[in-house]
Amino acid sequence: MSDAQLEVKQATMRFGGLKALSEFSLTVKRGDLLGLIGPNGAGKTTAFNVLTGVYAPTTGDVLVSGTRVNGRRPHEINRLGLARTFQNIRLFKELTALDNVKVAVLANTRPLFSRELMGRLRRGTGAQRAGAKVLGALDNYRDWWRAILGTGGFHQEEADVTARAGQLLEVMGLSARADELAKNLPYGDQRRLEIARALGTNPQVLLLDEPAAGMNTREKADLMVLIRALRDKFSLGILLIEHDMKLVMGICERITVLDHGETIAVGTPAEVRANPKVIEAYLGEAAHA
Amino acid sequence: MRNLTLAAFAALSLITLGCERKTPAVDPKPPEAKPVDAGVAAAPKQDDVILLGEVGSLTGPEAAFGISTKQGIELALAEANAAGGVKGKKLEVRVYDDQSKPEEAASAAARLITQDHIALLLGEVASSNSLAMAPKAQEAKVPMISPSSTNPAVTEVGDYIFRVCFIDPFQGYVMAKYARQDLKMSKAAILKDVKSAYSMGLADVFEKKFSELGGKVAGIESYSKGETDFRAQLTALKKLKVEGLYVPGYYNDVGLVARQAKELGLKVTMMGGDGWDSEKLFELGGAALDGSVVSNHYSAEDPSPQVQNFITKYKEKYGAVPDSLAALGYDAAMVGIEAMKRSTDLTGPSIRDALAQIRDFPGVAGTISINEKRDAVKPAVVLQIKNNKFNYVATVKP
Amino acid sequence: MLRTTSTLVVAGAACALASWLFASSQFFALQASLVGVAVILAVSLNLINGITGQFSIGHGGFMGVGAYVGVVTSSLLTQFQLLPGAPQVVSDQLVLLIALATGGLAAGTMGFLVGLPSLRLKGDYLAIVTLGFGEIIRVAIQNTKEIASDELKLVQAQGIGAELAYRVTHLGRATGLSQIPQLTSFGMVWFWVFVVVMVTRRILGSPHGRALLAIREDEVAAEAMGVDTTGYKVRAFAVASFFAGVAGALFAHFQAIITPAQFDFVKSTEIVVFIVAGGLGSTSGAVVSAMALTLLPEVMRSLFGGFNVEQIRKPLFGLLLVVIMLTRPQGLFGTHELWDLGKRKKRPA
Amino acid sequence: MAGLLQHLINGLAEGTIYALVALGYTMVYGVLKLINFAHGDVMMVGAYVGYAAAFVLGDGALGSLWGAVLVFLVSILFCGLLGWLVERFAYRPLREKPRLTALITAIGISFTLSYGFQLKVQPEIAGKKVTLLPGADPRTFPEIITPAEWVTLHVPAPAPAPDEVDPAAPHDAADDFVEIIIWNWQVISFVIALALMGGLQVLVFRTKFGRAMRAVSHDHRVAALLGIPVDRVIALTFMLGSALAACAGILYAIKDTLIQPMLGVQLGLKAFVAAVIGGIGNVQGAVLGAVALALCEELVVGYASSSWRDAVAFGFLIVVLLLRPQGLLGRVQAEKV
Repeated sequence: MSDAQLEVKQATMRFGGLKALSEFSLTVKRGDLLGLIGPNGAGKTTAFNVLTGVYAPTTGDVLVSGTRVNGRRPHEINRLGLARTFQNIRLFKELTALDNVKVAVLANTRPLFSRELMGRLRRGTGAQRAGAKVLGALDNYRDWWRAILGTGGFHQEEADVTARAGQLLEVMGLSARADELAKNLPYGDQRRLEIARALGTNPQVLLLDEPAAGMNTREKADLMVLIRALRDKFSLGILLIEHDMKLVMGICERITVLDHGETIAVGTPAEVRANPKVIEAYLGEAAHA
Repeated sequence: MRNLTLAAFAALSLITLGCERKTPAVDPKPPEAKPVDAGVAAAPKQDDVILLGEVGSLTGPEAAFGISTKQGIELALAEANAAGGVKGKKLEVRVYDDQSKPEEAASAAARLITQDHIALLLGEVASSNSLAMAPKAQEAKVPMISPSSTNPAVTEVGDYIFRVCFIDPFQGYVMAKYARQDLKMSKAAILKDVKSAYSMGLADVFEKKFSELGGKVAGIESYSKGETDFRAQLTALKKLKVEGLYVPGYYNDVGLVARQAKELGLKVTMMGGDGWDSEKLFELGGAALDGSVVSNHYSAEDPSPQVQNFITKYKEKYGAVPDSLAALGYDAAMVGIEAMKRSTDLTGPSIRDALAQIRDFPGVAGTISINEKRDAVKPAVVLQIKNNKFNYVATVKP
Repeated sequence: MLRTTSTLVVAGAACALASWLFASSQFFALQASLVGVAVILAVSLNLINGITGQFSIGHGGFMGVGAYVGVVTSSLLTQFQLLPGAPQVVSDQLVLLIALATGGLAAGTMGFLVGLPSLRLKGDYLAIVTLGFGEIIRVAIQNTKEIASDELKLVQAQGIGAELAYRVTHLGRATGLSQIPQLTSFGMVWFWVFVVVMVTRRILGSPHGRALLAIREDEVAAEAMGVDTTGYKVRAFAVASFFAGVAGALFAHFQAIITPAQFDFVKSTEIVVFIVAGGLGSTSGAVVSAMALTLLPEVMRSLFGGFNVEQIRKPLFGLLLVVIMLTRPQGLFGTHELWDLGKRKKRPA
Repeated sequence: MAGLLQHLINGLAEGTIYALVALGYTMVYGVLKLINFAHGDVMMVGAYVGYAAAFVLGDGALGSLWGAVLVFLVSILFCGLLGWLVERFAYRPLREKPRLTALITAIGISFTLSYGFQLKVQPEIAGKKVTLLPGADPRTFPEIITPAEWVTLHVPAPAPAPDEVDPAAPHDAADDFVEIIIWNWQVISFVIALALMGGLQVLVFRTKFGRAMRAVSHDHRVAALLGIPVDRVIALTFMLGSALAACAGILYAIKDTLIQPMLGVQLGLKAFVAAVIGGIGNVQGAVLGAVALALCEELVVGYASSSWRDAVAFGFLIVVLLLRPQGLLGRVQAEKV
C-alpha cells in the first residue's frame, strides 16, 4: 500500500453519450496541497462527485486510504477519510453553525466495536463488509438507546462532541457565530462553515470546491493562508478547485488542469502556466465569453 | 422535563374543561333514586321528558341507511307522543352522526350515555358500529336496541344489547332454501363484498346451507365496496355456467353487477338480501334486475292495516315509501317505547327486563319475539323484482 | 439512566392517579384516550415527516398492525394467570404492557422492512409506497376469517400454539375484531404520550437527532458528512412505526372493536393534517394540534348538537391543509418547541 | 380462450381510462415534479359536470351526437378551468417552496373536492331547487350513447370437465359457443381514448408548445432563461391534464354508469401507480403502465383470487420500484450537486 491517501486511476464518467470526465488520474498524499482548475464546465465538480461517491465512475478506480470505493455510498467514503465542501453552499440551513459542525463530528463518536476492527472489515471482502454493516447497524441501534435513556457516558460524549465542534469553529474564526442559524450567516462565513463542517468528519483528505467563490480579493487571500494553515495543523492532503488561476498558483504545489473532461496538463504552477494547451483553454473561454 | 410534565397536565386539564363543561366528571350529579352507577345513567334534565339517544351514519357512503332509520324512529316517537307519551312524559330523541366509523360511534354512544343521560340507546345499522357502541351501553347499564345490525356478535356483547331484526345466518338460510327448494337451482355462485361484514356473513351462510341442501356452489368471487367494474369477476363466473348468482351486497354495487352481467351476456338469476332494498337500486340496475329475488324484513305490499298505516304516515311526513331500514328503525323505537311503558321505573335494568319479556310484538316488519339471546325471532319475506318493483312471493319462517 | 427511570416512575404514578380520579366518567376517559392516541400518532409521525423530512402517508397502516398484533397477544394472554396471587388490575396491566410491546415491535419491524427498500427512494415515492403498504395490510386483513366462538373453544383445547395460529388467521376480516379485552385506561395512554414525547426529545437532543435534521435540510450534504442517510431514515421510520403500533394497540384496548377501515388512507391523512397544522418538525405543535383537532368534532357536537356541522369536517380538513400551506406553511409552531421558549431569547437576531 | 379474450377486452377498457388519468399525473409531474394528488378528483368533477350537462340538455339530447359532444365539451372546459384555478392559486405560490408543501396542498385539495362533493347543497334560487353539490349518494350517469351491440363473437367454449357432464342431459348446441358481445360504446370510448392519446403525443413531440413543455420539464429555470413563458406553459399543462381527466371521467361514467364523489380517489391512485410503473414524467410510459396495470388486475381476478385485487396494484408498484426505481420507460436523472 502506498502512502497515498487518495488515488484516482483513469476514472471516466459518462452521462448518456456525454463524457463528463475522461481518464482522470490523481494522487493526494498527506500534506499535499493540490489544485484542480479549468474553465467552466471542464468537469471539476464532476471529478469531485466521482471521488466522493455521488457518482460511481463508469470506468476506472477510486481508492481512498488504499480501499477501492467505486460504487460505495458517499457516507462510507467519507468515513474512510475523505471530506468535501460544496460549490453551491449546502449547509444545513435551519441548524445553528455549531450544530452544523456537530452533525459532522457525530460520525466519530465512540463506537461499540473498535475503529480498527470496523475499518478492517469495511476494507475487506464482500462478506466482511456485510458483517461490518450488521455490526454498524447494531451499534447504531444501541446508540439510539443510549441517547433515549441518557446513560452516563452519553452525556460525556455529547460534551466531547460539542467541545470538538467548538474548537473547529474557533479555528475557522466562527466562534462568535456558533449559535446563529446557518442561513443567517454572511456569505463568507457560510463558506468557512462548510470547511469547518468538513473538518468535523476528521478527514485525511479534504476536497474544497471553490472555497473562495464570491469573496473579494482580500478575503480570498486570507482564506488561502487559512487553508495552508489547516493543511499543516491537521496534516491533511488538500485538493482544491478554483476558477481563479492566479489564486491557485499562489498556494498549490501541483496543479491539474481539466478541459472538457480531459486532463490537459499536470505540474507545478510554473509548468502549468507555461503550458500552451492551458493558455488556449483559458483564452478560448475568454474568446467565447 | 419539568416543563413537559407541566404541559402534559395542562393538556389533561384542558381536555377536562373541553368535555366536561356541562357536568364535571369528578362530581357527578347525585342520582335521584337511581340504583345504577353514579353519573352514568342519571336522570334526564327535565322531569317531563324522556330522552332517547340514537347513533347513526348520517353522512358518508351509508348515509341513506342512517337517514331512513332516523326517520323511522322519529315517526315512532311522534306517534307515541301523540298518544300521550310514556308514563305521562314526552319522548325526545337526540341523534349523533358517526360517519360510519366505529370510533365515532363509540364516542357518540359514550357521549349520549354520560353527557346526555339517555334512557335508551338506538342504533346502529352497520354491525361494526353497533359492536363499538355496545360495550359502552353494557358497561353503563343502558339498554341498547339495534334496528338492523344483523351480525350475531352484536347481542353477544352483553345482556343489555337487543335487536329487532333477524341475524345474518337467517337471511342466508332463507335465500339458500328458497333457491334450492322453490327455484330448484342446482348450481350457484357467489359475489361478495370483502369490505362489508354484512356481505361476508350472508355469503358464508348461503354457501353452507346451499351445499347442505344438495346444491353446488361453483365459484365465489369478491369485490371491495366502491368498485364499479365487476366485469373481471363476472367474466370468471361466466365460465362456470351457473344458474344463480348470490350477491349479498348493497344496492349501489348490485345495480351495477346486474347491468354488467347482462352486458357480458351472463344469464343467471340474481339473488340478494335486504341490502338491495332501496329505490336507487332500480335507477342503477334497471331492466337488468328483472327476475332477481331478495330476502327482506318486510314488504310494502303487505296488506295488513298496521303496515299500510305506517306506510301512509311515513309518506305523509317524508314523501317516500319507507324502506325496510325505516321500518326497522320504527320497530326498534316502538319496541323500546313498549318496554319503557312496561318497565317499573324507567331505569336501565327495569327497561332491560321489560325488553327481554317482549313476545309477539306486532311490528311493521314482522311480529317480534325477543329470544334468550336477545335477538328478534321473526319471519323473512322473499321478494321478486319485476319492472322496477319488489313483488312479494313468499314468507319464510325461522 | 436513574433520572430516566425516576422520571418515568413519576409520570406513571401521575397518570395512574389521574386515571383513578377520572374513572367515573366513561365519556371523559374515552375522549382523553382518543386524544392521547392521536398525540402519540402525531408525535411519532412527526419524527419521519417533520424531523427527517421524509413523507409517509401510511402511518395508519402501522397503527393497524400494532392494533391487530396487540389484540392477538392480549387475547392469548388474558386466559392465563401471569402473576399468581397478584390482583386482577396488576395482571391486566401486565398483559396490556406485553400486548403494547408486541404490537409496537411488530409495527416497528414492519416499518423497518418497508423502510429498507423504499427509503432509498425520494420523498414522493416513499409517500406512495407507504400508502400502498397500508392498502396491502387492509386487503390482507380482509382476507382472514371471523372468529367463531365454538371453533375457538375447540382450538383452545389443543394448546396455545394452535390458538395462536387460529387467532392470526382469524382477524375478523371486514367485520372487525370484537370482544377485545378492554384493558387500556386513559392513564396508560397518557403515560405513552409522555414516553413518546420524551423519546423524541432525547433523540432530537442527541447526535442522531441532529443527523435526522441534517437529512431533512440537505440529504446530499448529510451523506457527504458521513451520515448514513438510508440507515438513519430506516431507524427513524422503525421507531416511528413502533410508536404507531403502540398507539394502535392502546386504541384497540379501549375501542371494543377494530376494523381494517379504521386504519386506512383517511386515517393516515388525518395524522398528516395534525402535524402539518402544528408545524412540521415541532413536537409541541404536533401535540397541541392533535389534541385540538381530535376534540373538534366533540366541541362541535357540544356547540351545535346536531350533525349538520360535522359533515363539513372532512372538506374543512382539506381546506385547512391548503390554507395552512399557502399562508403559514410552517404551521402553528413552525419548528419551535414550547419548552424552548425561554432558551431562544438569547439568540441574536 | 373465450374467457381470456373477454378479460383482455375488459382490461383494455379499464386500461385506457387509467391511461388518460395517468397522462395527467405524468405531465404535471414532468413540469412541476409534483404528485398532483387532486388529479383523480378532477376526474370525478369531470364526471359530475358531464352528468349535470346531460341533465340540463335533457332526454332529447341523449343518444345524439351533438348531445354527447356538448357533454364532453362542457366537462372539458369546466375541468380545464378548475385545473387552471388550482394551479394558479394553490400550486404556483408554492413553486419555490419545499416540494413537501405542494404535496400536502395537493392532498388538501383532493380532500376538499372528494368530501366537498359529498355535501348536499341545494339552495332555492328563484323558487327552484338548484343542486350545487350532489351529496354522497351515487348517481346513475345518463346514457349519452345509446347502448347497442356492435358485434357478437361466437368463440368455441372449452370442453366441460368430465365430471361436470351429465350423460342423461341432451346435448345443448348453445353450450358449444360462448358469446362475447362488443358494445358500440366500448368501441367509441376506445376510439376517443386512442384519439386523445395520439393527439397528446403529437402535441408534446410535434408542436412548439410541446417543445416548451419538454424544456420546462427538463429544467424550468433554464427554460425561463431561454425565454419560455414558464408560468403559461405550466398552467396550460395543468389545463391539458385536467381536460384529459374530464374525458376520462365521462368515459368512465359511460362504462360503469355510476358516479359518486369518492370515485376519483381510488381510480386516481391506480392511475398514479400506473404512471410510476411506466416511469413518471414519461408520456408513453404512462400509457404502457396503465394498460399493464389494468391487464394485471384483470388477470389476477380472472385466474387467481379476486379478493386480493386491491393489493395487486401496490404489490406491482413496489416490485417495479425495487427492481427499476425509474419505472419501465423512465430514465435515471442525476441529481445536480
